[in-house]
Amino acid sequence: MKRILMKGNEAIAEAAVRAGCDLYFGYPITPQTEISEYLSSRLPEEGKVFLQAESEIAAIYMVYGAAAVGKRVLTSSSGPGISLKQEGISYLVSAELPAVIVNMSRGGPGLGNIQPSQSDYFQAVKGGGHGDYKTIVLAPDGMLGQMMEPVVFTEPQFDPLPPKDWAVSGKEGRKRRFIICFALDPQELEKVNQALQEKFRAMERNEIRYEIFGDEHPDLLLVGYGTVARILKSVVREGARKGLRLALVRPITLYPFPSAVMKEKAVQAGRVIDVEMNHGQMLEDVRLAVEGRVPVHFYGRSGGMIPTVEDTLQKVMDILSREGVKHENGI
Amino acid sequence: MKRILMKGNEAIAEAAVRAGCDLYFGYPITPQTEISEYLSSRLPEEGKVFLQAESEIAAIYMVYGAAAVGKRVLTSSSGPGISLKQEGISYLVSAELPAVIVNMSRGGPGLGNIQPSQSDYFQAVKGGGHGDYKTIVLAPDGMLGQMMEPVVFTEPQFDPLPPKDWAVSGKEGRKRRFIICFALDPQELEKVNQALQEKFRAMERNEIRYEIFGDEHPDLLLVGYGTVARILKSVVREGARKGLRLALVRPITLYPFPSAVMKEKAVQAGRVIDVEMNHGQMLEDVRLAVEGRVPVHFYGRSGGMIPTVEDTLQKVMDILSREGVKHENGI
Amino acid sequence: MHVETVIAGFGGQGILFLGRVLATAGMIGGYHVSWYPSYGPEMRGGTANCTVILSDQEIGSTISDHPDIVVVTNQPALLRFGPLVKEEGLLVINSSLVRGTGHCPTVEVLNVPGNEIAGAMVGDPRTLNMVILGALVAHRPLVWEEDMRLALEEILSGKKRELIEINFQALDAGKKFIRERRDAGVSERPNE
Amino acid sequence: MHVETVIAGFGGQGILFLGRVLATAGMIGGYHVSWYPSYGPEMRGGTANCTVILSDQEIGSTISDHPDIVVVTNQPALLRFGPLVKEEGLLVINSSLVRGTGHCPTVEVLNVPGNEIAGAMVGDPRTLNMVILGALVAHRPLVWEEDMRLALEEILSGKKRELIEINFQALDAGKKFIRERRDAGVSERPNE
Amino acid sequence: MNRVIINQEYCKGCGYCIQICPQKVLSFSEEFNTHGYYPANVGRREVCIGCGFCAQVCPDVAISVYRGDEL
Amino acid sequence: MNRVIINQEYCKGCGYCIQICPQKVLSFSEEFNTHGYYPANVGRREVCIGCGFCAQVCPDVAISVYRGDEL
Amino acid sequence: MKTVFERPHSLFDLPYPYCPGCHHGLAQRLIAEVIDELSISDRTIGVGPVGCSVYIYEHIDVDFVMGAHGRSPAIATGIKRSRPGTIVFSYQGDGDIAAIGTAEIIHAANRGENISCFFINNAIYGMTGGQMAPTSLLGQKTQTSPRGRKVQTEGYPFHLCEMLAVSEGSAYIARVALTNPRLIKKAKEAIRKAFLTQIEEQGFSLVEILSPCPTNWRLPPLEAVKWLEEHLMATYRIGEIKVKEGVTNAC
Amino acid sequence: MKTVFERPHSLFDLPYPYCPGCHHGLAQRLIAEVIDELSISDRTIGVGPVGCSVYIYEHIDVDFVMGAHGRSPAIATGIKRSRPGTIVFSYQGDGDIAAIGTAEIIHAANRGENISCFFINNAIYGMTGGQMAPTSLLGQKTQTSPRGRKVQTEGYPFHLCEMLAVSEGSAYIARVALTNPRLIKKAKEAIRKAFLTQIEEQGFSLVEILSPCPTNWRLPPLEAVKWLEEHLMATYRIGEIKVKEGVTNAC
Ligand SMILES: Cc1ncc(C[n+]2csc(CCOP(=O)(O)OP(=O)(O)O)c2C)c(N)n1
Ligand SMILES: Cc1ncc(C[n+]2csc(CCOP(=O)(O)OP(=O)(O)O)c2C)c(N)n1
Ligand code: SF4
Ligand code: SF4
Ligand code: SF4
Ligand code: SF4
Ligand code: SF4
Ligand code: SF4
Ligand SMILES: [Mg+2]
Ligand SMILES: [Mg+2]
Repeated sequence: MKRILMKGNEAIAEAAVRAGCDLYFGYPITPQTEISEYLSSRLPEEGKVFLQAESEIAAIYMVYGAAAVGKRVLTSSSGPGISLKQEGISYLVSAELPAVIVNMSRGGPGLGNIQPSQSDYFQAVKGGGHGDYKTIVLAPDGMLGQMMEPVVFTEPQFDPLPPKDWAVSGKEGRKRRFIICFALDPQELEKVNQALQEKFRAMERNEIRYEIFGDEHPDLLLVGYGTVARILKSVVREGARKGLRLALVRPITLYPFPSAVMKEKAVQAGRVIDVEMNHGQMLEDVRLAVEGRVPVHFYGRSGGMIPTVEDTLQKVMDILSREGVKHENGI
Repeated sequence: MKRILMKGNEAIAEAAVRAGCDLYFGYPITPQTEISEYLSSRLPEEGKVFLQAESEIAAIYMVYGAAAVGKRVLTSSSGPGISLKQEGISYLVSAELPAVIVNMSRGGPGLGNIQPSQSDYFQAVKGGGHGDYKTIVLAPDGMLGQMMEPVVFTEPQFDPLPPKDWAVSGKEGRKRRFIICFALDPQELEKVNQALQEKFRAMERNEIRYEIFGDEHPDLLLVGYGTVARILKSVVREGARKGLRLALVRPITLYPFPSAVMKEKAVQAGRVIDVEMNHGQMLEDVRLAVEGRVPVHFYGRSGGMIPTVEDTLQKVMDILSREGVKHENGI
Repeated sequence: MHVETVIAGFGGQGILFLGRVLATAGMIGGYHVSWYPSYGPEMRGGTANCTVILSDQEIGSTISDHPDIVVVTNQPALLRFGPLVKEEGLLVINSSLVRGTGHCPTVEVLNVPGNEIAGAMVGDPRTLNMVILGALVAHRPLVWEEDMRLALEEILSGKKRELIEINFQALDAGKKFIRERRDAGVSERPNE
Repeated sequence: MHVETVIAGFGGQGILFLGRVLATAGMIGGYHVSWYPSYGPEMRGGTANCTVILSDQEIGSTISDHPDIVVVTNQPALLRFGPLVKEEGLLVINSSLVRGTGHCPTVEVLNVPGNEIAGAMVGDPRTLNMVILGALVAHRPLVWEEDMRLALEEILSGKKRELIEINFQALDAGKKFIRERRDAGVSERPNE
Repeated sequence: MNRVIINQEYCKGCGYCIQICPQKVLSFSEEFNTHGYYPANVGRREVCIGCGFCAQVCPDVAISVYRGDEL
Repeated sequence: MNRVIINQEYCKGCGYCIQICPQKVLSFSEEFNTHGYYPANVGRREVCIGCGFCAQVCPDVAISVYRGDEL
Repeated sequence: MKTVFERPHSLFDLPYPYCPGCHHGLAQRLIAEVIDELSISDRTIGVGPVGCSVYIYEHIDVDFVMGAHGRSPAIATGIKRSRPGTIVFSYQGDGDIAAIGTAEIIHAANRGENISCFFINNAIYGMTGGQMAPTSLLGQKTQTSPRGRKVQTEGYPFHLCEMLAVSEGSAYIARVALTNPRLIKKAKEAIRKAFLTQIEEQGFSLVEILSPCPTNWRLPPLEAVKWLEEHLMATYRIGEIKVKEGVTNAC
Repeated sequence: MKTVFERPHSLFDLPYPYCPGCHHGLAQRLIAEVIDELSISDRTIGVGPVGCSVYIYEHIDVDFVMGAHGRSPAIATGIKRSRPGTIVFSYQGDGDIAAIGTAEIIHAANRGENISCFFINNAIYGMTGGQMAPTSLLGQKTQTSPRGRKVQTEGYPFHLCEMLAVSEGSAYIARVALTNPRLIKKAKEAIRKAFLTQIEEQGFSLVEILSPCPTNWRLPPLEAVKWLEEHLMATYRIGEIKVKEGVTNAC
């Protein structure tokens, strides 16, 4: 299949088109604007809808409207823009409307900067909006957004979807339907919430994804996602060259989090280092997974700084030597 | 000192006035509108400023402006409105501007309802906005907002504050100042972030508050805050009457979280039940504190449902008998 | 002492005010007290209700699953809250507007024709709430009479001062009703 | 093979394009490749730069602390990126605009008077970037010449087709410069 | 005769219909309904001209009006 | 003589001043500055009338203009 | 026997939850009548706001989407762009549309979004218990303007219609009141025109409906209506504010 | 020797980070000049936006508060209400003020907030690389309207000034351009009037400054200015749009 050199933003946009995206609503913000730009010419080509909204809030509620009629709909933003969408995200979950939101995350807090970062983990995974809710959070491999890499598009295979017997469309030929996002009676709302919790439990059963890489009998487990995972793979390889036994667990879904495998691997390795491009957010989920069974170390960079292979490897060796683990070449 | 029967919302508003609140900006939302209403007549009486903003977003940025000139400024909201403020909260932290935000929390997600709830814990404690940041989160005792109880106002005692040598005011007689919320260079932004982390560490050293209540040698540790803590006190008392040895740790600050005391008490008791008016949010911090040393049970209600003393006590007894703990009267 | 009271009726009947007077009187009398309204969207119609707890201990939960006393001033309130009264609790009914006593077998029932008393004896139908409160406290002395008066003075300070007197009269009218009935030998019994 | 190249210069010099052609050629040649721009706010002026990695292994980090090759097309770029080149790495300098070689003792330096070649030989000063690339690849065969041509055809498809030819010419001019110099016996040496 | 029907359970006693009726057909009931409102009542139905004004202004859509001699 | 001073490092060669000058005093430099721009140059300074138009339109505030015979 | 007035077909036979004298119910009845008369109930989608009108979805028999406070025009845009064949309307209060939702309504109008908006202006926040709205009158006492709205601190009553009329995207803008049968008839015509503007794809339409909130104005219903006629209608002139060329005159 | 032109005192002697030919720098210079001439630099507080103008705080020598995209009018309100004695101005791009910040600017104007806003309309999102703005012209090709802005999908060029003029709270509204010395002089007068309106506590003032974005219009500076004069000025008429009674005429 043909490899094309493409920016991550464009690859995401093209993938959305191929996956049947019907509408896109968004508001410009670096470093994800190419998603809009690409779709502004690509979607109309396919007879689909591109609309630049007046704000991120308008965009998320346009998404809400399109989702309510059962369309496949996408929005994207970054940092401040994603914060502005938090109310809307809470509403989407409450109304049980499906939608895809891309956060090409950047340095925060505040206006911060436009360099890559992972400091929106809590917001995405714990739920930055109000109420008890969760959304499936995917963390794709790599330095997305502005970077180009060869990309291969496979034809997407869809399982047939269940009929959207909840979508509104005008009641023609059926009883009318409505989409709501509230239940004024506490007993009612608790039931709604319990049903949501059921759904989240089902996600936790069915949607966990991760990748394991490296030594089968590691002395240290590395944990990282996205861009960091790429670097950690180099660290594992580089480490192996130096005789270090390292393995990586890369969560692909941040929620639901691959806690079980994380714990298993961590216990096997005896120690963990979690590396993030923030000051320690996934760290909490790693610690929750590991339940105090082994020490969890942390190395974080932020503000757009990216951990280097060199520095990370140094941290790794420090930990191993501090904890008295000998590697093949002896330290 | 005179006891006055007052709604929680009004008591908060009056307390703010007595603590020197200079300005209030807010947007109506149940169940906290009485804060606005009270201050709309009370603040002008004191020569201070009340302004109803056109939205929660406008309100939080009016707060930002007032804080930038060094004023004591307050806003309040609930559920959806607090979600809309997330961008602004991230900006306030980034610009290191002090402000007080009241979330009289209600049932979510979505429009939810207007009954009391604790389902915004993650949002408040982990940071619902973008970027690595924390804010001090206080969880006052009790069924706030709509409820009336006798209130006593003490004269607030202030330590003298350091000069606000960062506030803008017009540069008269000094070099000009500015408040910024960004650092385009990654190295710069990382430094900014590290300085913020230092501040958070200082909060963790200095600001932790909690209350311990109940048996000195408990067989089960109860954990709960706010409204739930009130109920748990009744459970502890009621339990004692039945010969159960129960204790409560009530976090007063949710961030910084009283992890150390929680762990100590939990290990002493051998088991924990965390009770919340949500589906398990503080639960993560309790589990992080306890580090897998003892089992952590959970009982949660949501959507405005409030755990009753009766039901909670039943859960408590179930746990004790399941785990084979005998109480004085024997079970 | 620990008494949980739920008061329920139409929005316009002064239900929340009744609760507030009771709670304030309790506070003045030295009790721990709490007052908790059911608050919904502000639309009128439907029932209003609140829970008042008077206790000599710190109050935990401020809602009540099984109140010691339920006061109902209209029919829908009886249907909804009547069944919740504790066994051997007290059910106060505004018998002007409520027919029957619901299905509450082991409960003491106090029927007070509130609207009639307020209209005929006090001369202002809006004082129904104080008539009922007067009757309740005359029947079951939860708070001191004097403290209710102090409570009214505290709550109705400022521009509303002029309303104090008529509220006093209504409290008295309620009390009088109970006294007279007692003198006449009518005793309340669990609903047969 | 694993070569990390940083290319830096003015915003308008076609720096990002240079990197893209190199990366695309590498991809066509079967390498793992990545292209990573420094992206700031869109204001012009100041320097632009990108990192291209060609590797026969999966690429981990796509930024480079110590690149094997640094290409600089203006003075500020030399000051900022020159010092980062790996020991014994290669520093390619657009000598039309850059004076000196910075402080990079153990580095091989390739001076290419890009603007002059682009202006005089190609006849279009905007082709500076391809001149430099042609020279670089002639000196250090990172990718096949043929693959660079394919890359240009792929990138400049559609409306920009007409630009392909002149870019070919510029690549050739760069190559020719190196060949001629080599034939003339000039060899690059570490900066003394 | 014309016919005006007021749903006593929908009516909230706002009085709009009573005020608008050109014939003074309507008046407040003495009895309140289950929601506690004193609903409007078709008192002097014989003078009703079937103009429908009462129904038009009723915010609670509590009134139906029919014109005709059959009844 | 009037004096026009152009800060060559501030100038970005937009050409506004060159176009507006009623006297055609200004022209582009042949040399670029450290930012890579070809800045404006005060070529025919002797014909400058000191109107200040060039400075007024310069978006980069790169020009100062002084009028006087002393120089 | 001839029916002079009966509940419209598209209005469920349910009691309204509104306060005595509130015009929310009346406005909703008119919308239902127009939906009936234009026979569009099968392809209409309503978008509900937050405010007392939140209950509209329980009363009008069409598909409904309930969203967030102020964002109905964005939601309606999402729906209409997804299914251009549907008739999409929003129903919003003054707090909803003229405060928190200002940007959404203005940009929907400016895009010429082919939707219809019904805006219930009762000069107050009804649902939350009577706070000042952008449309509150000068001097009006509310829960958050206890001394009356003052220009110096709270600014001026907000004229949304006049502002939207500036935008080229708006096709039909009218302000109506429902205080007597004659005005009710006019209001219904305006609602009808708004829907027709949409059906004929002329662009954005909006009808502002002046409405009493007896509860929060603290006036008995009949007095509230009088206050509306005397004060609200003096600040907010009723009538057609903009009828873009091409908008049908047929009623 | 007489100084015909020198950098104003309140403008730091620093190179601007803007693209060649961009008028952001020119607009900021005029603001600095007016601040100098009115001798208000000691009591002025600027509020910066997000957009290319984010750098303004590095260039004008007054106290500055940098906030979030679109929210400057709210921030300015917070400042002004806290310290009514200060002179508060915001400086905002068209994306900032006319898209995401629509509600904030409209309500600041409607409150008659005593602040001055300077609105750089370059009909595009400059900083993020050339996406369509609400003020982009019909037919204008941008990164997100690659086939040119179309009424059917993207609606009409947005006339913020005309909309704000509807509100009773706005006291002084003008639109200017900076393409020649005569217009620059007029623009400076408008900026001066805006500040004076504030100093004399007449209410809200705003000056829209039409500005080229050569980079994202993809035109060399001189052609960009021509395009501005021919097209932008045709859609957006320059001149004083509203001068409320009481606003000073002194310049
Ligand atoms: C984001 C958000 N902010 C505030 C609220 C609270 N709220 C509910 S309805 C309402 C306004 C009601 O006023 P209006 O729109 O005028 O409608 P009315 O009730 O008067 O018909 C408000 C502020 C909310 N639900 N969501
Ligand atoms: C909440 C939020 N959304 C989006 C952005 C990204 N952003 C930065 S500047 C800008 C707009 C720039 O356009 P404009 O306001 O017209 O200013 P210009 O650069 O053209 O002067 C945008 C969308 C942001 N920083 N914050
Ligand atoms: S139909 Fe006309 S006359 Fe008859 S009751 Fe109604 S308003 Fe009166
Ligand atoms: S108008 Fe309707 S609600 Fe009002 S009194 Fe008449 S019937 Fe009742
Ligand atoms: S001052 Fe006038 S004449 Fe002199 S160079 Fe400038 S524009 Fe030309
Ligand atoms: S106007 Fe200014 S920036 Fe432009 S060419 Fe002249 S001096 Fe240079
Ligand atoms: S509060 Fe006002 S708007 Fe809401 S239902 Fe009652 S009268 Fe109508
Ligand atoms: S991108 Fe446009 S607005 Fe921004 S500095 Fe460059 S020319 Fe000016
Ligand atoms: Mg309203
Ligand atoms: Mg712009």
